[in-house]
Amino acid sequence: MIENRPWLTGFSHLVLILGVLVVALPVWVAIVASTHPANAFGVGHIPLWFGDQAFANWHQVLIGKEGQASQVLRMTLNSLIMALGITFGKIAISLLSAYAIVFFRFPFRGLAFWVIFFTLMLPVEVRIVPTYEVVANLNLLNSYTGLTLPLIASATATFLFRQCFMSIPGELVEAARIDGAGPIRFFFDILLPMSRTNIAALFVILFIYGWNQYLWPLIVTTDDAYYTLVMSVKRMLSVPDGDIEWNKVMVSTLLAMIPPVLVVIGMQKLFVKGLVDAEK
Amino acid sequence: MSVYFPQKLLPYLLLMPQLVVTAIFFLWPAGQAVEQAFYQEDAFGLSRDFVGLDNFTELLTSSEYFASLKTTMVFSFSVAFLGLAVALWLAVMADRVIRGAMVYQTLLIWPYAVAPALAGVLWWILFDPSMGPMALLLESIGIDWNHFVNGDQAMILVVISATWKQISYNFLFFLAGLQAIPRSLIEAAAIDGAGPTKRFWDIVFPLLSPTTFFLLVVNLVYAFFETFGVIDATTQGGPGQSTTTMVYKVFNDGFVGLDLGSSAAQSVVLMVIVGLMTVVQFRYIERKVQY
Amino acid sequence: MSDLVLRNIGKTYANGYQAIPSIDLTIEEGEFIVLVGPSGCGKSTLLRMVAGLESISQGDLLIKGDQVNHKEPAERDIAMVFQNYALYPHMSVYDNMAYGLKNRGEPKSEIETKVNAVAQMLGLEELLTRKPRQLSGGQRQRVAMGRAMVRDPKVFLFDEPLSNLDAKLRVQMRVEIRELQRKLGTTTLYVTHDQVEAMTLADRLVVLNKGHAEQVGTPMALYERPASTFVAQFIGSPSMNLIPSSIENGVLQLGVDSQLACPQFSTDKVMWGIRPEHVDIVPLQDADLSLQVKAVEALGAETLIHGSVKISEDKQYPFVVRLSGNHAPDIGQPIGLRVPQQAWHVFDAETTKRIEPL
Amino acid sequence: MSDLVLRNIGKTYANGYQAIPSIDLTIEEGEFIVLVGPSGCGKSTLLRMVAGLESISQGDLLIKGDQVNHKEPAERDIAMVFQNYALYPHMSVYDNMAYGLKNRGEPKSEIETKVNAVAQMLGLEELLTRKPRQLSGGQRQRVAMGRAMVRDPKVFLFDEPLSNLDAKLRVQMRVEIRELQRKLGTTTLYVTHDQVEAMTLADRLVVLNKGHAEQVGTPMALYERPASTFVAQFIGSPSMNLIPSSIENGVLQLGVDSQLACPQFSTDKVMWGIRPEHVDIVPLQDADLSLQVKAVEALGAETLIHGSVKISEDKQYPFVVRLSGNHAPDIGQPIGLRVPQQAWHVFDAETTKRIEPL
Amino acid sequence: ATQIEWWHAMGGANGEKVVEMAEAFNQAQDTYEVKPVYKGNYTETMTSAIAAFRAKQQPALVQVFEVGTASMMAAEGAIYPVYKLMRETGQPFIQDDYLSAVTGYYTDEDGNMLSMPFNSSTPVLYYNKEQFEKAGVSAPKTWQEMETVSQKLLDSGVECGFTTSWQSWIQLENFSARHNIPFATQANGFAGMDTEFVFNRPAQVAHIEKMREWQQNGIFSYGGRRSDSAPKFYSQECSMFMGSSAGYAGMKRNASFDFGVAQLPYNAEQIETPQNTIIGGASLWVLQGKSEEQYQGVATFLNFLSRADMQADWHQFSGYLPITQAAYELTKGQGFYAANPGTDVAVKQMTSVEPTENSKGLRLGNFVQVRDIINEELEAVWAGDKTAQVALDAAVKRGNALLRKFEKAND
Ligand SMILES: Nc1ncnc2c1ncn2[C@@H]1O[C@H](COP(=O)(O)OP(=O)(O)OP(=O)(O)O)[C@@H](O)[C@H]1O
Ligand SMILES: Nc1ncnc2c1ncn2[C@@H]1O[C@H](COP(=O)(O)OP(=O)(O)OP(=O)(O)O)[C@@H](O)[C@H]1O
Ligand SMILES: O=P(O)(O)OC[C@H](O)CO
Ligand SMILES: [Mg+2]
Ligand SMILES: [Mg+2]
Repeated sequence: MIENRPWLTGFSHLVLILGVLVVALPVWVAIVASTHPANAFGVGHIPLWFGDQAFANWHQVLIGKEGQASQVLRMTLNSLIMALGITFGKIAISLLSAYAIVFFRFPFRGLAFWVIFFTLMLPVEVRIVPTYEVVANLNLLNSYTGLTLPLIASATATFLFRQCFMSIPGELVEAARIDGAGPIRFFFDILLPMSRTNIAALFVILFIYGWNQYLWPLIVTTDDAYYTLVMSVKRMLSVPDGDIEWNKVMVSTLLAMIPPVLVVIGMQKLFVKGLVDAEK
Repeated sequence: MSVYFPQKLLPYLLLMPQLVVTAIFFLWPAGQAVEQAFYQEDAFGLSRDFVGLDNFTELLTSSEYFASLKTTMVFSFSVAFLGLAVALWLAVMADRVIRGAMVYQTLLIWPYAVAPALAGVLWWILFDPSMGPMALLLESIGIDWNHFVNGDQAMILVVISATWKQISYNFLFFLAGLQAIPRSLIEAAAIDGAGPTKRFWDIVFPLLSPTTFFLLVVNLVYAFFETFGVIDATTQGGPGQSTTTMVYKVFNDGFVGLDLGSSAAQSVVLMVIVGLMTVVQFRYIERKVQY
Repeated sequence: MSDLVLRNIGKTYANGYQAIPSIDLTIEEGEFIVLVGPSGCGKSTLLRMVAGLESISQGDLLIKGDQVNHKEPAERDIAMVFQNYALYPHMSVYDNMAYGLKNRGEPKSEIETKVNAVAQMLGLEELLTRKPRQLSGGQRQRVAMGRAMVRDPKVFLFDEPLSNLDAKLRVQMRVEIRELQRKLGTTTLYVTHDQVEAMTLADRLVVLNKGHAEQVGTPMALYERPASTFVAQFIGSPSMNLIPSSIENGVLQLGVDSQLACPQFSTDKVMWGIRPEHVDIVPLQDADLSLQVKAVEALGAETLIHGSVKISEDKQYPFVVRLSGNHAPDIGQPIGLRVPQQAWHVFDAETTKRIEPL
Repeated sequence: MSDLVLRNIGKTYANGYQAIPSIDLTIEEGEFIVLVGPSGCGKSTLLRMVAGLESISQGDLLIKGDQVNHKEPAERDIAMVFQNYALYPHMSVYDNMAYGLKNRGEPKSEIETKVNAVAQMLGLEELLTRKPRQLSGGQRQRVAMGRAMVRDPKVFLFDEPLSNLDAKLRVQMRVEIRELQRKLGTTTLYVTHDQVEAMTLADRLVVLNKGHAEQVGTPMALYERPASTFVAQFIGSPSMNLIPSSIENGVLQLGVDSQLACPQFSTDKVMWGIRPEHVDIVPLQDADLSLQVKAVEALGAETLIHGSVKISEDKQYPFVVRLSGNHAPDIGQPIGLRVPQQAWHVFDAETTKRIEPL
Repeated sequence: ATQIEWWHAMGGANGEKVVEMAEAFNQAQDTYEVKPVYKGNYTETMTSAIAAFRAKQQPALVQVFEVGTASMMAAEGAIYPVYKLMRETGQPFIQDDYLSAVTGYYTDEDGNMLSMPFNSSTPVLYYNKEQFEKAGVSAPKTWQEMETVSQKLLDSGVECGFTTSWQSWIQLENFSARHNIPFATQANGFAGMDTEFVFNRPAQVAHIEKMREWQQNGIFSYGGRRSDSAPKFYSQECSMFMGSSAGYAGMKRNASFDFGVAQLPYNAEQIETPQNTIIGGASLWVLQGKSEEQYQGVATFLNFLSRADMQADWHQFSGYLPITQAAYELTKGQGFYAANPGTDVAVKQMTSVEPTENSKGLRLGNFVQVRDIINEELEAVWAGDKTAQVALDAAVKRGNALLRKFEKAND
């Protein structure tokens, strides 16, 4: 306790509540907006309190027309496939490469690490045209492979695993060697189970990364069988000279936001632990 | 770790998938970008001329490019600063309250999950000069908000939108950092006669410096490279060029303007910057700041 | 006037756990008091209440006659040395020592004089510009001491200040702390769970057990006349040998064939005890007890013989004998022990309290 | 046949640092060998070479007569207990113990029998389903032992297995390890930097100093006849008192007014030594030496008197005396010491090697 | 059935309509199947198509906005001119059926139509009837009236007189056309690639300078590059809004007040009878590299789209211009204009006079980027950082550099 100043604690709560409110404001507006008719926005101000069109709006977006429900379902599924594909792909290749880098000494190890690390930062947007061409040449347009594989080439995960592996005591490796475990057994029996929290944290980070992609899917797909939720929001926004149907946009925004938010909150403990422990 | 497996071939096999993917989807396109930077080409790729360093000289003599460099700096440092300051402030408060820290964490953590493009949309409509509640609020206190005209306001808008997402991430690290500071240090300072504010600036803040520095780097990288979606969804670089960052410009010139040569040259410049940042970040992470 | 008075002090934590039911203690000026006890017995809690780092749930705390229950730590004029030293890692040694004075607003020149004086006393002059991480464990310990001393407080508080040091350094710093405290004459409250440290440092020892003060007294008093089996086992190493037995008609029934004449006691179910160093080895036929040898540890200067004493068919008790010099009894064989009556300790088997012959 | 032979073994690390120049050692079946020495002297390096965790730069390593220099650790039929135990944190105690057997492909039922047998021997039956983090330090230590034992290896290797435990537990586990090793009869190589542990555990001790074996022998041999000042100071606690002196014509010049008759030695510049426990206190007028008392530590069973012996105007040496029982000399006053000649140790001042009278 | 991919940029309700039209076509026959693919906004759609072409994954048909016309035309090896397609597939195709103001934009020097007009719009003036009534004014015809009307509106308590969307399109490109002055040399680029911008001539400068003044005193209020300023009108902050005729439907939905549509004002001191305005929106381009069968299908589909009933429906639904005379007549006959007053203003404004070489349209390379430049420079004017002259000079200079680049890349 150190000092007895109840007002300080009260003040802290106040600041935190304020912080929570400010952080929540945009989403509050989105939720509220999703309960109003389309023209509630044009006539002036964005409403700050609920309207009565919640059901109508959600209904319209989810099952408005014939076949639309299945389209929403399909987009959700695509978002999920893309997010999970990217997530598991990255985790898998990163685990292997981080394992190689941390637990082996071999020529060109430094080079390999730098090459991987270099990809950490340059986002797809910057190299989108040549990347698109490569994917097209490989005949991967309109495929889940094309959606996911190119985005797997980034090094965040490798880097985090490297940090995490480096904190594993060397004695464990030695104990395993004495127990007759070679590198493969060690990887599966010891390393993987020990990296659970880090894998979980990365799962969250990468899932969100994958789920939130929109430019890439927009470019590599031409088949609406591959559209994703985030794309659909973007699509409702680019209405040349037409009016943007904010109520529906907000419904879709919320729809696209719910799964990753659930993932973050659901895995909060593991996420925080894995993230913070690996970095420090 | 100074213990290694003796196998010689295995590590290459383990690295293979990552390297193959990197080579095909990163190095190859990057190589093409480098090549492209020396050519002038029409959009459809029907004809191309070798122009040597023209694309680069054009770039480096264009005031717009330097303007975007400056914009990038202002933007990145503002995002980093604001994000760190707010998150630290909240983390300090959360560290103080023994009860409920977890609840606050949950309530603060979720914006991390929101797509940058969606975050941009949300803030955009909040600040829309004619219908956004924030704009109206500002107007009611005498601030005429119009980010379509006012470049500084546009910058503020993109900074806020970009920062918003980052606060949760920073908050997590700061809270963990605060909780890792030994209680006894704070107690020693209390015995040494320092009140809560003084303790924060004399003891806590300096001790957080490794976390702060780490977050600074992460936030700068984020603001530099990953805010494309936010800018695209809010200001699209305007008004004027007041929110055109370098990454936005590469995309815009290349993908929207179809000036592939210049865009490729800009990619090359960015790659060099990334290379430098990689070195810096790597050095830092290898031997963390010591206090 | 007593320097530090704890009057019916108690602590109940926010979660309802009563760490300290009630303690009374009066400490005279310049006394060196050691609080000793096993982990979790409430030593730190008590110390931190004195420091003002933990609120006091009940009772009064008086420093030089003033009730300070509700004063901030900084206002109590105490100084504390923490187990991990709690040096500010980003400040130089000088700044670490000067920080408290600066906060008090003392003039720069005065601070300098004071810090330099203390640094010299502790041999830290050369180290003033270093950061804590550039110091060895012993040096850190000394800086922590210096930081406490420089403020010239009414009371020093130490919470296991030596437990992070290795054995050799611990012995050395122990001697230094004692010398310094003698020189400064500052009232000191010192927490440790190491009985050797406690014995060698204390003017008076307070043995804590589950938040109770089991016994308060000089180290020798506690060694020679421990008030309970708890104190008896805690003070002295190896621990006192204790064997449950009964006394009947002036005869101590120690088992199978050991019956020792003994004075009359008020109770008959007792714990009979003797320290390992008070036992002699004698030929089996002259022996009071017979010890089945299990292990022998020869340390050069002395030998520890671990074994067990059989009381009945199915009961035997571990028993240690400590002898000067080098001895090598055969493992697995019995040896004879003599247990002189003047070295006996007898405790009530039920209350565990010491009892004296009638 | 000798169980473990180190023939001219040496280690030079990749960075060019020569951690071990050359060591020869032959270990008989069932022997308990302790490697002891200060930090960084190469103990772990040597042990890890035996384990196969570190490549051998030179020489031969033979286990039961086979040269195993290039064998994988798992093929050497050794087991190792690490300082921090290196238990697999995500596996239960059972799985930790069974892992090596599983990797060998032993049938499930057999594994179960073996693990259960060892668990019973170590009192771990109740803990088999727990994870390491749910165990106390001593329990973890025991699991680490169990993991080593279950494989029934030819050689046990221990690298400071007790140094993470607190003092009481260390004493207890030390006795346990010794008993177990006796029971199993497995050849053991044990690394520690704690001399008490070394003395009490070893059949033979190897004292390492900068990668050299300074002396190899039984604990008592090393205590009684240390081969160098290094060994003399390392073995025994408190350390042997050492004073540089010169011998002239059968007289040991110990300073201001201490001259002791002594036998002839081959050298005249010597280090003269005596263990604290071999000194007696006598009235000043009968004394061989006079000790200025600085601090007295009464531990109940014994008393340590710290002080210094003056050699010349500007030179004095710290000196410790260890007495049985309770003594209370005045601090700051001189007391008289007697130093019996049969307890002397004399070393060549230059080579630091032990020298015997001519 | 032969698959035909059609990439378009129609989001929202228009997007659904596009899908409907394709469905209708697919229902009507079973030899071909048109697959509409939404590829983002205009720029995203165009660049996706180009990227796809480079990777040989292009669609047969793509919707490209008017700004991209020059880039498409210059890419001779990439496009399949519509007139040629129609001829070679033997589809009936009479160019004269189309409104000349529309086709003019998309024809080559020899008058051949290179792309198929689809959704063409033109800017008009929307005004708030209720506020006008209250202030006692009627829709301004000239820019001079614009000022006085606005002033009266302001006096009556309105916050701002007018706002505009698509500033380059309306305030410079159409402004130039309407006053019959060149926007660029070489007949706005129609006569050759060696064209240069000239929109920094006194007439345009004066107009922009005036707007700058208005921005300061509240008569004009800038609200964003595309149609982001529409809410200013919806919320009755501004009484007038200059925007695409295609915005009518949205206007209808969002405005809770009565509004009117009028022609774009002109500067009476510059010209007596104003010229026609030029079109915006997009046309459909056929890309090279597909099979004959597919082209057959594309041609059939284009013909289907041009049918009067299809066009009339699209026109009435979206507010885009009827691109054929027949569609216009049909709509009129259906009584649509009478029921929806103002919906024919755009057509009238477009067709009232014969286009001149200054009002036929624009054919300028790299124009997407030039639009960005103009946006940037104009924004500097509105913000008060630059004078009109300085800004337009800068825009011309930067724009010309891009023209030269385009010329170099495409010769
Ligand atoms: N903040 C707290 N809330 C609840 N219980 C506490 C708190 N701090 C300590 N305790 C409990 O109070 C008892 C005494 O703790 P204390 O730290 O004083 O022990 P200690 O004697 O210093 O032990 P050690 O030798 O391990 O430091 C312990 O049982 C502990 O678990
Ligand atoms: N991988 C290595 N590369 C280079 N030098 C090393 C390496 N490992 C150890 N050393 C050095 O070899 C020497 C012996 O190290 P070793 O670990 O064997 O010491 P130790 O006796 O076990 O010490 P401690 O008691 O501290 O464990 C040390 O000086 C150490 O710095
Ligand atoms: O919004 P639209 O479809 O009328 O098109 C507007 C023009 O493309 C602006 O250049
Ligand atoms: Mg404690
Ligand atoms: Mg070691």
